[in-house]
Amino acid sequence: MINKICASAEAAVADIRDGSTILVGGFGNAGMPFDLIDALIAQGARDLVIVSNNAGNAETGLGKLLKEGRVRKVVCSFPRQVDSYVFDGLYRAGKIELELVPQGNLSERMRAAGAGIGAFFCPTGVGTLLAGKRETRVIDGRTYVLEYPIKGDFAFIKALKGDRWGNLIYRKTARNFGPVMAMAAAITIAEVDEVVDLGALDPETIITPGIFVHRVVPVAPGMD
Amino acid sequence: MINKICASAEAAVADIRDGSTILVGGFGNAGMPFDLIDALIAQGARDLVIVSNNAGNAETGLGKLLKEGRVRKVVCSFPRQVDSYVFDGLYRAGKIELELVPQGNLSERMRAAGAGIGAFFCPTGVGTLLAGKRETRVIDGRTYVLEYPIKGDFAFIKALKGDRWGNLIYRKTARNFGPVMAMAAAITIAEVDEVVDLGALDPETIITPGIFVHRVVPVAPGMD
Amino acid sequence: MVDFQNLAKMSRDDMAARVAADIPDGAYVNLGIGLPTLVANFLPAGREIVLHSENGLLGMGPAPAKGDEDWDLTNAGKQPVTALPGAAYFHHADSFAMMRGGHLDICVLGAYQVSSTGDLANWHTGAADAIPAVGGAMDLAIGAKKTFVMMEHLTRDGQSKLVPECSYPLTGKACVARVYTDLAVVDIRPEGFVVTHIIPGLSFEELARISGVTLRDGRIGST
Amino acid sequence: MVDFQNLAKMSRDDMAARVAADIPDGAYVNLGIGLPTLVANFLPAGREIVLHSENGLLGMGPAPAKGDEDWDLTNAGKQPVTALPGAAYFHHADSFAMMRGGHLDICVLGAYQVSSTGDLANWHTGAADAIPAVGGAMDLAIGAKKTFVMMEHLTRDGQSKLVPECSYPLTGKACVARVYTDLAVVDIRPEGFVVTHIIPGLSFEELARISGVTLRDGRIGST
Repeated sequence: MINKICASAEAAVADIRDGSTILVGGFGNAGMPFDLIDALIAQGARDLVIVSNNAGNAETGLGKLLKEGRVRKVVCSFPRQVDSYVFDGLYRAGKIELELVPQGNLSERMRAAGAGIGAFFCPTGVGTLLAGKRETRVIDGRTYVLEYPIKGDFAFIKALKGDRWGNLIYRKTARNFGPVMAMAAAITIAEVDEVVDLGALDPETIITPGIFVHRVVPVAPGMD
Repeated sequence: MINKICASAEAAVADIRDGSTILVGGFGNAGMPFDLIDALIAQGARDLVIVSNNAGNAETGLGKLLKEGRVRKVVCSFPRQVDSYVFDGLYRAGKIELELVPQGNLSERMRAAGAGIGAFFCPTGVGTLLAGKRETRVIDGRTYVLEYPIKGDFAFIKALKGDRWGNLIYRKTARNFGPVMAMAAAITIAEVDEVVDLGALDPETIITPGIFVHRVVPVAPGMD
Repeated sequence: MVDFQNLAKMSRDDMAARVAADIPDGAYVNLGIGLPTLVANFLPAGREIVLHSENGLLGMGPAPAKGDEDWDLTNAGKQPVTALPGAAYFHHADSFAMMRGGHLDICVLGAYQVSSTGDLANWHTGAADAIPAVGGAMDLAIGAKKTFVMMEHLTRDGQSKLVPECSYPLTGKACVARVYTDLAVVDIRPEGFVVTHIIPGLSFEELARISGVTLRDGRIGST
Repeated sequence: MVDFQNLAKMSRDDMAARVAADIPDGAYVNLGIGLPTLVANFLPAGREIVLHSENGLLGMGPAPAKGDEDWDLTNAGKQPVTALPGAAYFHHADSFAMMRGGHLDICVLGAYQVSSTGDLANWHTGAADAIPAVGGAMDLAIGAKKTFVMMEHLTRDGQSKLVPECSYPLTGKACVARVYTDLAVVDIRPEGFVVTHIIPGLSFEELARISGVTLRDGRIGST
């Protein structure tokens, strides 16, 4: 029988090793898997690469993980927030590496990882600092830059409901990076507000089919 | 006010010119936009390029369009069906061009068109006849072949319900190519079993957001 | 000599209203964070304009009433918004496919500089100690059918933000179609900056001098 | 000399049952059209195996009862199927992302030929007048974590379908992990064809002679 439900966030993150690349969902706090991040903080893995849209708010979630000095590198589109002082301080002190990626490239590169694409010619960032020394090519009169997939050892995402096969639905714009990160990681862990019976989710409305999800952790809704 | 509802299939296809490339949804008969194809047959455009998974069944739908000699080229993954005798005859007589594309490349190339990707390194077809003389590249030890987008002047798709903004939901595996083709065409025309009021579709469960859809044609369900 | 202090410069709301007036019925539009967000407050009555938010929403509505905030329903600036009837949610790759695939009609962005070839600089001052952040700006700049810029005409210390060539790091090359400032509306055309509107009290010559770049007069009635 | 006519060759159902027995609990599996479709009838009780259909379904169930067919719910062979509790529908690009992105554990395909390096030929005989058709075969061949082939060992005129090098056009290179025939089960390993099972009444030497290719004996207890 397939049963992807984990008893706890602690159990779900127990096998994460030092040096892992972890894709972390959320756009600001919406869709941020706080319980999984807290479990990771308790778990102790270090030297992590975090791929997420932002670089943490205040001293919760990613901000706390950063503050504890556990992150070697952040791959994100928008580290600078009103309350991203933990990242800002580490960055200015040269204590953390930053790979800044346009938001669309971030999502498309993870989708490419999930879809088996080796690399793709991308219209965003051409002629900018962020294209760096990447290969470019003119196709049909337009210049593109070659971008490579971003794969995760793990993905941490947050969904509204999940079942024991790992099927997920999300809530409003908290969906954001969840479905894309789920595709792009070797092991995807979803925290959900509610575990429902198999068959309770309408097959027409499942957003992330269970094949992309390996562990489902029920968390107390609204406890973040 | 936005109102993408067309009075008839005839009105929806009236501006299709000779030589157009039309993406036609459906996998076999499931999701096949028969009313739009019939309207196109009546409309008269010739020298068409049809991109679809199959090349018509018997003498209905695409089979009929082919029989009337209106198609210059078919781009598809699986022309050969038990009842694809119209295509088979044209092909053997050298009266139609065939670009055979692996099914995953067909869908991914249309997605690329819809997502602004200039080209992508693809794992499918490497070392086969269908890779032809395409550029190849080894990335991380694996060989890929470079594939380009497939764009349509029009897409014909079939959905279950649509609203005046063009939002669509589908039915079961009749969804198939619909959402991908909707992204990939300059003008996407959806035939739907039912037009519903704006707001009647749950925003969580809309599969094709209206931005990808330009015309919605109500058709009689089950009349195919 | 123009009395710059007493000029009837457009307010931020005036600028937003002018941008809004140029958005046609039925347009799909993304409003960047900052100044462009104001445009939503001035969309003309009788036009149905569908707002896109990069974090996965089409059909974005106004801010909720106080107390009705839902923190799972936010805009690109992470502020609570609402969803109109007809709205749809989708994931990030689909959202950026809408931008990058050329499906949006218009996006409106703030800027540090716009060049005469339509290059845009709006993400990074290049300062050594700045924390760089780009978000969706580069995707929006090159993705929408038309990119509009909304910005003050001059920096705080009086430098023109219309430039022959951007000195700040670029967001996108040759991507800006039109610039709305507090002094003028300026199209970017193959021939360069073309002024289509100037605020009352400011002459074309004065605008050109302030701007410090070659301007062409494209106002209706000008020759 | 083996009495080939009277050999207890595996039936198509026997082959399907043997493949099914090797699919572990919890596996995500795609069964190609034709012979592999039979595997669905023999999935071992007590294992939960999720079937993927390329046309946009995970959690495919058995054929519906006569009269209950829904022609909007079909498999890759366009035959009516059902959806199990836990099933999900998705579009073609997502469906092929599942294959091409390496998310399926196993796919089972028919074949004309399999080479000793695991090359697969199953889409085209190369005959001049044939209508070529590939469908999802090339995507499946290279996408799943393991590709199994199910085929008769010999062609109708007695030619081995295990070959040093495919003479038919390839579906994929170095993609086959294991071949189930009516005579044997043969793994493809770095050292070539390795036989792990032979039907009763047929010796390894006889199988090797019939196959006309170099085989290694990898049966438990063989040396």
